[in-house]
Amino acid sequence: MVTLAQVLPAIILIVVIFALTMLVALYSTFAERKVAAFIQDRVGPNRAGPGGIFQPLADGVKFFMKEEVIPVLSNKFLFILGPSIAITASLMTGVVVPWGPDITLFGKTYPLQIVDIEIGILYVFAVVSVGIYGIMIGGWASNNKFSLMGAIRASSQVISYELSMGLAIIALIMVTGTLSLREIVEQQHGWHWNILYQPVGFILFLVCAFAEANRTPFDLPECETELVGGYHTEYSSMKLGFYLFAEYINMFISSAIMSTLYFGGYNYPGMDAVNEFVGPVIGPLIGFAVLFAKTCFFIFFFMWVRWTIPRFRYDQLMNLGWKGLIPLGILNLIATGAAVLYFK
Amino acid sequence: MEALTTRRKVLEQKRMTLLERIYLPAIASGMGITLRHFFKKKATINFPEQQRPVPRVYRGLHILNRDEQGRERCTACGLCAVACPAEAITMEAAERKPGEENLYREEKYAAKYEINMLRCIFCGFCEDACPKDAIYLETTFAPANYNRNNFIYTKDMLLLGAKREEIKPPLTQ
Amino acid sequence: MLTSAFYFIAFVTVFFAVMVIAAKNPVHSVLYLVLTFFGISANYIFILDAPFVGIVNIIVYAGAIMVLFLFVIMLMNLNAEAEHRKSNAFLIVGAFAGGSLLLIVVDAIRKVDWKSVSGQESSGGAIGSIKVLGKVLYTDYILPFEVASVLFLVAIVGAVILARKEKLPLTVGQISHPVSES
Amino acid sequence: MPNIFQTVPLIHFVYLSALLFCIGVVGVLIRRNAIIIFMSIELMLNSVNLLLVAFSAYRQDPPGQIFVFFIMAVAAAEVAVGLAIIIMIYRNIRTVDINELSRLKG
Repeated sequence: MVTLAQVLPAIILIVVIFALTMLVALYSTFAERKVAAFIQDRVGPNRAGPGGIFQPLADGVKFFMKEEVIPVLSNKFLFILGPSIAITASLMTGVVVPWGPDITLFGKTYPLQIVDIEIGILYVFAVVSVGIYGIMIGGWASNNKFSLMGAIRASSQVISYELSMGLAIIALIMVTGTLSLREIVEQQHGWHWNILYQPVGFILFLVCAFAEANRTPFDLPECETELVGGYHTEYSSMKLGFYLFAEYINMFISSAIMSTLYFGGYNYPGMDAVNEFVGPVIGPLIGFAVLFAKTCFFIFFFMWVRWTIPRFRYDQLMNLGWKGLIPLGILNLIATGAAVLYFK
Repeated sequence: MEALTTRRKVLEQKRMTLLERIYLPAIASGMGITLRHFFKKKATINFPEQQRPVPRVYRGLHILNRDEQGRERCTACGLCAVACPAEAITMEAAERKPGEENLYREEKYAAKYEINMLRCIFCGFCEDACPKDAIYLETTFAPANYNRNNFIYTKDMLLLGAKREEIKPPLTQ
Repeated sequence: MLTSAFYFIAFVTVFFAVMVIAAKNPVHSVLYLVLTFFGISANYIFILDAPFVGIVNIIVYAGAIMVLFLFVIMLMNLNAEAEHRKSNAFLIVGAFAGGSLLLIVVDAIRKVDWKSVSGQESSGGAIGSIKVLGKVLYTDYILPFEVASVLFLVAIVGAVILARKEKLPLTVGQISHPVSES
Repeated sequence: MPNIFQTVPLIHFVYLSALLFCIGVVGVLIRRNAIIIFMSIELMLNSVNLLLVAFSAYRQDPPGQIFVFFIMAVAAAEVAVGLAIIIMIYRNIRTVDINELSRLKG
């Protein structure tokens, strides 16, 4: 049977990663406001604590204290279920990401990954596709036309862009020959980052990640000018907070997955020499810090794009997805296949 | 038609070229612009600590003036209230009793004088209307408050030398 | 532990399956069906050691097919009132027919000599892994695979043609809106 | 890990999938909403999938799982076309009640 000593490292890792995810999501809201302010020549929130560092806590407290409104004609159970599914699904994605190389503590080696499943990428896909239900259920249960429109837009957008994302990933898999995220990272040791082999695939993946995370320029499901608040129009208090939180967690996880798939994850040039120098405890932590830095860069990139590019129109979104990205993905697939055949 | 100015820009709506249709160069240049703004000097003034200087003729909070001997100048004639476009000023007149000559300059004075600062538009018409040079607009302004009632400034807040909360921005010459 | 897990998952799956046909509101039906599929996928992943099939089941059924159902129901606004309940007699007859079918199937299952079918020892190699499945799929079953892709193409074209709004000549009482073809 | 194939007999999977199949059949018989009937059919397809995977796992025989993919592919294609048909029906007669469809009779 499984003993506590065997599960304990895994449980600690799960708690740490969940806490980290929540913390990053919390501070992403702060970073978003700061980035927006800086790009617009303002300074952003700077009152709560030094430099506004406690602003997310203040926001969180405000969310908890706000009045909870549940529309009379809504479906109460589904109304509560919606945000719960959204946040659960986005938290579950982080499970398969390898956060660092194996770490050696007290003479034992532990992996810095909660589970290494053979089909890690597919798992991510499955969880993301379940996440749509959070939006659809919430939007429908609100019994509000704007919410319903937002929900339908969100799901059709996610389904359409999942296709081209899948095509981008298939091309990547042709290069790597495995679906396990850990193996993909191990293959990119040193400078062999997949971005060098799959630049088009990366751009495809990046655009689709924006669409999947409902970020500008593809934030049609919640665009204020047309749909009030989109699928979360009727939500208030912490349930609204859950939806917003889920969005930021999605952004964090997709940034982490992007760094893992295309930018070498926790690998960095000269890694072996550094590892020999600092030993098996600090080395993995540096690897983790490198992955975290890459992830933070992508989170910044998400925000940077948000405050630069205006929102697409709905028909433009669908045109881009079906007539632009999917053919491009297929071409990329064919080219990659030919290259793999030729070089083997 | 002949163009009236040279500022007019003719918008050409032709089909986009392939390079324009893949959006990426345009997106990259746009992101360059926003990144440049990221490092620009911020236009924000951190209000309570830093303040924007105001000119000497700035029309801020009102003050009820006194004469050289410290007597109130206001005679409660009501011209300021009549002139006020926002109807922010109310007053009640009273007659000066014997022995109060050191307080009020003339036989009639304002027993109550109130300005609702939420109604006031700081136009300065009251200052123009006053025949006794009793009301002036200072270069200070009222701080925020949690209660609407606290914005009704009574006479003891308005009189010169009265203790009142106000924000004094630096003056330009 | 896995044994009781199987019975638990089986019970939950059957319960949700019953709720699919018992729920009044079509949206609830869809959600119960999603849960049923999760139960079946859990069987694949945890009990039958076929994680790939399980994950693909979630992606395809829960992620795509059921979302389509939800889509259609939400867009057409088919709420519970749309359906008049059938008479009780009809329900009983339906349940009776289903029950008899179950009895027949169960009886047939009991007659089979399972010793000749089951009892294969696990050879250790996970047959549910992508390596094994991929090899079989792309060698022995390459022709059906290609045929399936053609089937998909046909289905896409067929669905688009069927669901497209036709530009009919205007009849009385019909609201026309300019159809912009891109 | 205790071998599940020894503790749970294959016949239990067969019973489970038979039960699911019959629930699907009952759903087709007693419901009148075309979409729910469609969903019942999906349920029946899934019960067959379960059976195929169970046999494949117990007999250590991969083609069973390959068939599951083909069934999924066919089901996806079927749903796309079927829902398109339901939308067409709804557009024409403003209902998805199959009893109303008997109007199609000559």
